[in-house]
Amino acid sequence: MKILYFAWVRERIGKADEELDPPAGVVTVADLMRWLAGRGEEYSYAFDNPKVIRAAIDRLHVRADTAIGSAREIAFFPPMTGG
Amino acid sequence: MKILYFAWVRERIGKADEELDPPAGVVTVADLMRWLAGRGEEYSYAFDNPKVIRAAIDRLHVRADTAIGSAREIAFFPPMTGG
Amino acid sequence: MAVRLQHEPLDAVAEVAALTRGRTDIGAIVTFTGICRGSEDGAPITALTLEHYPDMAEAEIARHIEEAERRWALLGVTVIHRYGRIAPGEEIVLVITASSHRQDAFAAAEFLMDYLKTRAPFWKQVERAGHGSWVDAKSADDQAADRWTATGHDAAAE
Amino acid sequence: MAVRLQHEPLDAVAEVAALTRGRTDIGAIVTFTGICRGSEDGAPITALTLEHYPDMAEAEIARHIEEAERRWALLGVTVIHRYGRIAPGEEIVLVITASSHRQDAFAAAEFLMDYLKTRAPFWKQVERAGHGSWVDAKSADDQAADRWTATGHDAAAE
Repeated sequence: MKILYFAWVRERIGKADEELDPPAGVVTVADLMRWLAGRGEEYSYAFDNPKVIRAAIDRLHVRADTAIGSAREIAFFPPMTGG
Repeated sequence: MKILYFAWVRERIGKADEELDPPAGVVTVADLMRWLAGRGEEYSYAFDNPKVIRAAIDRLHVRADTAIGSAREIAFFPPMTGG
Repeated sequence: MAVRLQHEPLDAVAEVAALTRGRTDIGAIVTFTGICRGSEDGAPITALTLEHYPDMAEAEIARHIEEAERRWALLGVTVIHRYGRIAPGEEIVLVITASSHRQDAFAAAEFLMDYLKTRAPFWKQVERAGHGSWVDAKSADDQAADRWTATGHDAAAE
Repeated sequence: MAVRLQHEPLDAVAEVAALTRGRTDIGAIVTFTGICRGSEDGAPITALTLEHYPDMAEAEIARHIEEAERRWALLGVTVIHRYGRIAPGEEIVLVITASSHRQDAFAAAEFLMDYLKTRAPFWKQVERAGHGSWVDAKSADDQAADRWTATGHDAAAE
């Protein structure tokens, strides 16, 4: 599964994307954030306050309680500030 | 006093403006319309339905019950269709 | 603030450039362009001819811009209204509003257009196969303009 | 409908011309241009750098244009969003909406801007004297976007 990071999430983790294979217990987007936060200091810093992190599965906005299912691409980022 | 006519009011009366001196009994804009309507067939046609005619005194929109006072320029026209 | 009544075609680019030149406080620009359509009430037209009351129109539009400037935080407003004969596809009116934040520019542009439609002394005559007829005022335009007055009545005439 | 993400400066004139060329059914065109201001939260800035999620942004904007086309009678929509480093005074985003009557064009342009501000995957970084900080999302933008959903919640994420 490809994981992408944008803006300060990307800066804190120190990379823009990576290929990861989360364990079976990771069912929802929130589970994935918790699992990522345990992968090291830079990840726990990035996912320090998971409430403010937004997520997209296969390029569609999703809520934290959404099941990951067979997602190919999951992105994490701060609230958008375009326009 | 200068009286101006626009759009179909102008077309019905057959002139764009004229100098007139209404008698003392003509106090309001509505009075002036009634007086004008009595000036001939073209005027009675123009002021046939005074409810739809709008007026301006010295280039400001006014209601039919407004007193003419010392107006120098009074205009009559249909509802505006600009923009 | 700039108000112009002219027969000549509009140059929106030049007008926006004039409003923004050398400024870095403007964050939002809304432009509204009204265009002569090729049909009116479902039937094709040859042209529109706009009659206006020159001395009143300019002052009336300027007053409405001042009202918009009181209501919203604007950094610039330009209104240009054409008169005379205008062919389908040609521009009739241009409203430009500039502000720091988008809501002010949007609200002011809508307010000005609603007022131009119902209060500015312009009258459209439709030309069809050589003969003319006057465009009726639309009650939908009056209702749109009424949004901006507290009572729903036409405050400017009272 | 046209959606483009680009670093290059915007050409509003060419975009409006592309939308209207050869048509006489368009009566109203609204353009919104978002411009990089010279200060953010009261302090001067050197530049903005816009990061984006390319594959998602284009599809996301296209979906919102389709939503606007369902809600209002539109005859054309163009959205262009820039990314990369943008200096004060330069344009960031351009939205053009065309319709027969002005209300549709105004409403659709406001709707699209509210959505671009809150849902399109773009992030602004402010550059001040060489160091960068990310712009915080504004709750006023969320509230503006919420106007368009019946429940006041973010329907698109549910």
